[in-house]
Amino acid sequence: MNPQYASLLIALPLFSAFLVPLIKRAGKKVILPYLTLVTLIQTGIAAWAFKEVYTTGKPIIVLAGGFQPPVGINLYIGHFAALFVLIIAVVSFFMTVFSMKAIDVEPIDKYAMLFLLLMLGATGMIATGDIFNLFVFMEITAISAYALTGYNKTGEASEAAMKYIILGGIGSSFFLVGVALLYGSLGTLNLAQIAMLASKMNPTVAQAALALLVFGLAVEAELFPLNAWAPDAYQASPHPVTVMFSAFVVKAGLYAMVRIVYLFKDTPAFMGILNLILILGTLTVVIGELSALRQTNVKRMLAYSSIAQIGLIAVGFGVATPQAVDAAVFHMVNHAIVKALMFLAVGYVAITLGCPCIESFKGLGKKMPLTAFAITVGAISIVGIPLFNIFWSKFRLLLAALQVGKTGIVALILGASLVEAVYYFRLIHAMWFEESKDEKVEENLAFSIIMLLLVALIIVIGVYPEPVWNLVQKAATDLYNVANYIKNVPLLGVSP
Amino acid sequence: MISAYYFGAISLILIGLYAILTKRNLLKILVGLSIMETGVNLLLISVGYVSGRTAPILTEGATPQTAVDPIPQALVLTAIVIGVATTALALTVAINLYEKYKTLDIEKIRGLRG
Amino acid sequence: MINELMIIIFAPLLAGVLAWLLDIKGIREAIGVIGAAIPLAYLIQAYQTLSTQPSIQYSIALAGFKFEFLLYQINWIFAMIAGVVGFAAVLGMVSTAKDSYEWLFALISLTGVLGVFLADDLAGFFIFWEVMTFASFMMVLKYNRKASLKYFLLSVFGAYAMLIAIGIIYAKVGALDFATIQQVLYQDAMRGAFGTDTLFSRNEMILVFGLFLIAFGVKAGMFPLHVWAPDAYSETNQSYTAMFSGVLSKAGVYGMLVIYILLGTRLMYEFGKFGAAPKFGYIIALLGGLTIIVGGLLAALQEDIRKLFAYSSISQIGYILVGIGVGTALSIEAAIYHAVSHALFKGLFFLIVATIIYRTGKTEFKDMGGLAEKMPITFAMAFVAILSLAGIPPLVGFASKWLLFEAVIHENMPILGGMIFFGSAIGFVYLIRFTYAVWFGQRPTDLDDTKDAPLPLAIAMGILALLNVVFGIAPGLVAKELNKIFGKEVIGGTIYELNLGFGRYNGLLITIWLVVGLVIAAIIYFLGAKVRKVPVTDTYQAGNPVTMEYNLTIRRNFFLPLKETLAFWLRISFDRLYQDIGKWIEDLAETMRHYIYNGSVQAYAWYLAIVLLILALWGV
Amino acid sequence: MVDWRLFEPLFEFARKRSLWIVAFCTGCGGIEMPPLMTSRYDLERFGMMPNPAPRMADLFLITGYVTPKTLKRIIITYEMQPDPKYVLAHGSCPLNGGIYWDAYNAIKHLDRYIPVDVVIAGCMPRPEAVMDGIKKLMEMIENGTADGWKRYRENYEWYKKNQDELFGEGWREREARRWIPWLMDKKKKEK
Amino acid sequence: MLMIAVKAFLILLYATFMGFMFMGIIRIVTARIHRRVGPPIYQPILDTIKLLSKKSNITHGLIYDFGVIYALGATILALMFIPLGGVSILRAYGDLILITFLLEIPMLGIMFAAMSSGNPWAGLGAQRALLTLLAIQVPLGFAIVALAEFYGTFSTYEIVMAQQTVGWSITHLPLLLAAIAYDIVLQAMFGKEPFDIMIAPGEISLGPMVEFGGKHMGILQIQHAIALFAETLFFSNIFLGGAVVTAFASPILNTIASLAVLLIKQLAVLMIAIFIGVIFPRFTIDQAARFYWKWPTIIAAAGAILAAL
Repeated sequence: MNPQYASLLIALPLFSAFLVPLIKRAGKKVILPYLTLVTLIQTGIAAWAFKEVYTTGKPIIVLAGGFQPPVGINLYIGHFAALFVLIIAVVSFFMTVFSMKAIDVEPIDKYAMLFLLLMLGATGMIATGDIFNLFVFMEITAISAYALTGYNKTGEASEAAMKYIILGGIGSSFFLVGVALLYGSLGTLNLAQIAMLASKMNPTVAQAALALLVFGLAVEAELFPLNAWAPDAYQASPHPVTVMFSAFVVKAGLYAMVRIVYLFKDTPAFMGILNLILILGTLTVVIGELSALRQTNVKRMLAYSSIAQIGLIAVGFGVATPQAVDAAVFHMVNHAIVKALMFLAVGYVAITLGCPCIESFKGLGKKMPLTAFAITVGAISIVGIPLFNIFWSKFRLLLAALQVGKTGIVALILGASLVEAVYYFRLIHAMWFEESKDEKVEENLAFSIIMLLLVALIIVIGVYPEPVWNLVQKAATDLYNVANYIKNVPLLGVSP
Repeated sequence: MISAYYFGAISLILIGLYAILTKRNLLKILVGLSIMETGVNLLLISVGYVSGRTAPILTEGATPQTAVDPIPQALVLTAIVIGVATTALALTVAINLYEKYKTLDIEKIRGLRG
Repeated sequence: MINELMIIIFAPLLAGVLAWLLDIKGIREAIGVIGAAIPLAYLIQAYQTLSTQPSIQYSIALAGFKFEFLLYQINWIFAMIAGVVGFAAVLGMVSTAKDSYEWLFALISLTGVLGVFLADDLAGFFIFWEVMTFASFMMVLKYNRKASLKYFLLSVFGAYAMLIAIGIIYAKVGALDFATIQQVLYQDAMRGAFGTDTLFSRNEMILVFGLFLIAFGVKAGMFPLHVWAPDAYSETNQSYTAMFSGVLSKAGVYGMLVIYILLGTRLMYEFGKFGAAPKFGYIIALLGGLTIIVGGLLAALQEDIRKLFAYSSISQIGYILVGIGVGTALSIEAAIYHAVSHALFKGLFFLIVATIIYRTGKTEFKDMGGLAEKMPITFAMAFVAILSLAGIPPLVGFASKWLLFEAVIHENMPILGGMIFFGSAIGFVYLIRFTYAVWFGQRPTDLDDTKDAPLPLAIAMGILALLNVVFGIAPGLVAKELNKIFGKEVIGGTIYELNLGFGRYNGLLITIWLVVGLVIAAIIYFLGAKVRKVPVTDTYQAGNPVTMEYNLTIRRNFFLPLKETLAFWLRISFDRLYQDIGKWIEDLAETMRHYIYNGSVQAYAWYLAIVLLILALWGV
Repeated sequence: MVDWRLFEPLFEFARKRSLWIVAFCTGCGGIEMPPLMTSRYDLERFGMMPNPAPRMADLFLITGYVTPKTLKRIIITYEMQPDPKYVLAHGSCPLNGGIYWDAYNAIKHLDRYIPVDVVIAGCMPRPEAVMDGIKKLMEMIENGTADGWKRYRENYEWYKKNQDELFGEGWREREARRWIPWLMDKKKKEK
Repeated sequence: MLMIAVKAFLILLYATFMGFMFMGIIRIVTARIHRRVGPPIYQPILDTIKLLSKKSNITHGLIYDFGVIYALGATILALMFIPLGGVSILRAYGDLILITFLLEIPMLGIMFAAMSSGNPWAGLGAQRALLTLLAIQVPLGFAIVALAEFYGTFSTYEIVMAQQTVGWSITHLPLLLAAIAYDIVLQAMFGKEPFDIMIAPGEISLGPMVEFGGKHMGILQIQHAIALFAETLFFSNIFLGGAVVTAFASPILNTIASLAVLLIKQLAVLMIAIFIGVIFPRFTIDQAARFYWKWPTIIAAAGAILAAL
């Protein structure tokens, strides 16, 4: 197939989103199946792109309108993007299934539209090769995320959405300032070209621009203290949306941040920015874990935990050795799997038993054994027990950080992990060893399959991480090896 | 001359920020947000502005040499659209909030915390 | 791909998962026992192999790591401990385990501990360490949340300390396998000795050593990191505790040996010696000595049978640490010998406790008494175990303790010598408490129809008791294997005799003369008039008639005077200190969370502004 | 087996010269014990030794009046002693009631309830008299006439009947149970 | 084989007899200090014969019997390891640590027997005995450590031989300190005042001994005699130079002479114990523990540290 078909990854959700009003005429019941269908197709395309990239070993460069960059906007689906687009598609597909049960608030057609736009935005953020395009996709993601956060229309939802809007608005404004600075000094918006020209840039401007870009994206990527919107948004948004936030929306922001920062590898500003990311990441881990400690709302607890894990990934990127980036990307993948499972299961419990508060989880092992089992596996995995997937990435990450002598940071992170163990095991204890009077609930087959699938994935990666590890290494190289990135993009006027 | 634009743009951004940071009324904050966005847009435009040139519209007598850089203007158009969308959404949410909390005082809308 | 080491390590895991998945009563027990028997069988077989070649190797590449496993003399001994005691514990679990959950995690922890013993690189070591910790934690979690969390937190704290230490070593050495690290550090010490710059600075060495000490100290239950042990040992299936205390704590001990193997030369160069012992070892030994005393004294004051033995375990581990800390070939051999004997008798003890709890359902001393008549087999086992732990010749407990005494005192360590003497007396003290309260005296009437041990438990106890006696009478059996570690005859003598040059101990001779003495005493006894059995109510109570409703046994606060004597010291509690720290952190987190995430979007906007400000300042 | 009768004289000698006393020291007789044991009269010359535990005692010294309440204890303690055992009643009160001859709650004839080997009359008998009694007992042991323990075994029915007449059937059990409510009450209070 | 058996029997007989004599001496000396006449010196033998010849005995179960037998057996075992002039059989294995343990384990047998009777006094007595044991263990340990470190060997026999050349242990300062501490410890090992609260007769009716009667008590008397002999012997050997007499040509004469020398030393040890015992009142158990953990421990530890230097 022509690699240019990969543009369907962007096109399909976009058009499908605008088709929703038409579909609505066929009846409201059709909308969610339609959504499922679209995400399924998207998954197929993503899988195809994934296969294509990993078999040929070359990235797919999609040139919009056939213009060569930097004149035209290009999509760059490298190893990392291919992997992540697949994850986005798969998680979205699962979430459409989940939505059938989880979403009962009208208007369902708007939900479907926003859902698709969110998926589109995240895909775009990861796949694009142009910084302004990145901004646009980020805004698409953000606006659909704002809307989805407030989708439930309760006071809490509106409040969370409002917080998200205000903070996100400030962030994106400054991001745009950064873009303006970049454009002003380099005259280009293409990432590859920026990377090429970065070393010739005025260091002060580069530093300022980079700082502003990082600032803007850090709001999306939930780095402390720019993450204040996150727990509220996670808690208030519909359950499938929470899953998507945690699994890929945030990670897309982080990815964008890291991609941009790594473009400036050869500039003097680079080390400073890395230190900034390291500090922010560590703070995020520590504050996130500590905040989760005494939460009674499990969903909020998971939100904080998710924030902390993002901080960990950020630390990995901040260390910025090849090993650390490998580990960070691995952690991204693992975390996406585990948090998808956790939020899915917790959301399912919340739907079934009415609330995601800790009371619902008491005796869950008797009420909903499979769900409880899934949460348990997820929790154990997050805590970092060997034979579960997160252990490998965490272990690798910390070793990589120690390798460059960041002992203090590692000690802080490990201390925070202890805290993490406490609240997760309190949850596990509540689920399995505390009594409750409620009766056993029949568990939904589709969810059970999804959860078991994810559980199996967690354990398989945990026991035999080899295949995923190889994928992840390639993806990380794609992210880290900027020279290769420049080479792969067919820039106009630059002979390869 | 060009520094005046920059100065203006940055002033707008700071004014917007000031509004966000100090005003307790939600609507005022949203106004601040809009002002800030405007400031950013202005900045973006100023980046591409070359003193004495015309708009980059293909009309009689306009050549690339006489026009300013068109790309920032394209960008700003997009940014404005996005800004409008955001503002619209924010106002919707604000209405919703007022219905639920019966106030627009941001200090009182603190249901989610801790 | 398939190698005997792999089978040794993963057979229990596989069996555990199978047992858990099948979950059919009867079959899961069979699978579990087989799963524990396979490693044992292979380890025994490996003995043959090891007599012809120095080691058995196995390696596996996973996730960018190359995991090395190596079986050689030292860890063969430790693995045998795990094999034997693990097997006995699993046999015991046939009777006491309630569901497949316990089978899963008990067997996983066996895998973990075997992996720790056999690992030949730090990554594998750490991973299996975590597996072991986690599985044992899950065993405790089922019974008690607080105890398990305390255990897990301290363990993971230790494991993380180890991780940091590993990371520091990895950063400097660039490799994780033992051989390379050992070599590099040895060369580093040489370099230091020749006055050139060393790879590791002094502070780094202190840090690495301290971190490892914390890591292994937690697992071994070393003072002041022992606080998890009493709760965790007591709040789980007691058959499993036989393995928990008998084997898992040995992982900590083995870790201390790993410090010696990997860092020994380097540390010795850096810090020098104290007397005959390396200074860093002396720290271990001193903490070990404190562990003996603290563990022993607290054991004597316990009111719960499980807690008593938990503290006793701590105390006994102290001996091993003392031996390891002194650091001569002899003392290390003595320490390993004591590790063997501790595993044997403490495993036996916990199986006995499991039997008692299984049959009576009681755990506190106040509810028990006079069981010797009702459970004669168990009591016989307990008798062996008591004599062994108290260090009564000719049982294995004495042989190892004797070696340890000689090894420590011979190196002119008066303080440590005093500590271990005190420890052996306190051993007497708490054992008598156990004996008195459980086996002797008045039996509460509700225990009148108590039955003796079920068959699997009896077999398991029998195995361990037999080994206690055999290794006691023929201590040379163990000594011979220990000598192979150093490749020379550190402990001389024959199969029955230990000869150190400055002291001799002959198990067989003592047995013979003890029998002679007993025969003489028995002759005198049987020459006397016949005896008549009287019930417990027919004892002298100053002439008062009593019935069974009277309480004729000191059921609570048996060692009250001791408690009063130690009142000042007992007020100091590390457990409470740690709990206070934990609570403090939690409160801090709570306060901080409410301040930071205070719900006001304006405050959040301020955060953004402040970050911007910082960025601006930092940029300039 | 060894014919132990051969050693019987040695045993008798040892029994005679090694009388370990368990003393029932109520009443005025108890005050006579210290002079007996201390330097003035020094009973240890004869191998006698006060002993708090009845299990290893040979000589039961009743040194004063006996009431039904104390008699119960005396009987129980006496039965605990291993054979051969001897009883030495001390003073008139255990002999015939003495000054309590008409008291409603004193035992007048101790030898109705347990066999008494030697009785020392007097109120109180002086230490010399007590020593005389002990000497007498020693002689009796040597010639085998101190056979109270045999009599008690042979005539147990009779002694039991007398005891039961005084205390009623099953008195041991009843006496033991008497304190249980009180003990339980105390336990509750402690809790 | 036969030689060994005969030798062992003779040693046993001698030790038992001397032990009874020691017990008699204790009683006589105590009586004399009280200004009494006191019993004849063979009184303990009479007591034992009387107890063994009791016609009815009671038991509280198998352990009750076995504990008593075990106590005597273990005492005999301990005796065999202590060098006795030139005649001891197992002196080559007479390890300091081993003997220290062996001298303690008879008590374990007695405790077992006592506790299995179910008498509360016995339990209380056992508790006190154990706490005393715990209390004495610290100075005892330091004393042993001092000895082993001073001589560099653990063999009692070698220590005795070494003393023949370097002089008695107590002539060296570190070992003098150790000996003082050990002597205070010995007071408790003999069960003499001020450390005999475990068998307080008036308070807890002889504590552990309360239920023993008849032949059980008889065996314990024999055990006590042998233990008394063994403990004094051990002290004489390790601190007072033991006895190695080679003055005579005949080995038998040498042996007799060495036994006599030992006897004098043992009696000296005994006398000190008696004198202290007679003139002091009792410590309660916590006082005893505090005392032992203070002065004797400091003295013995000083000795041990000095010896180690």
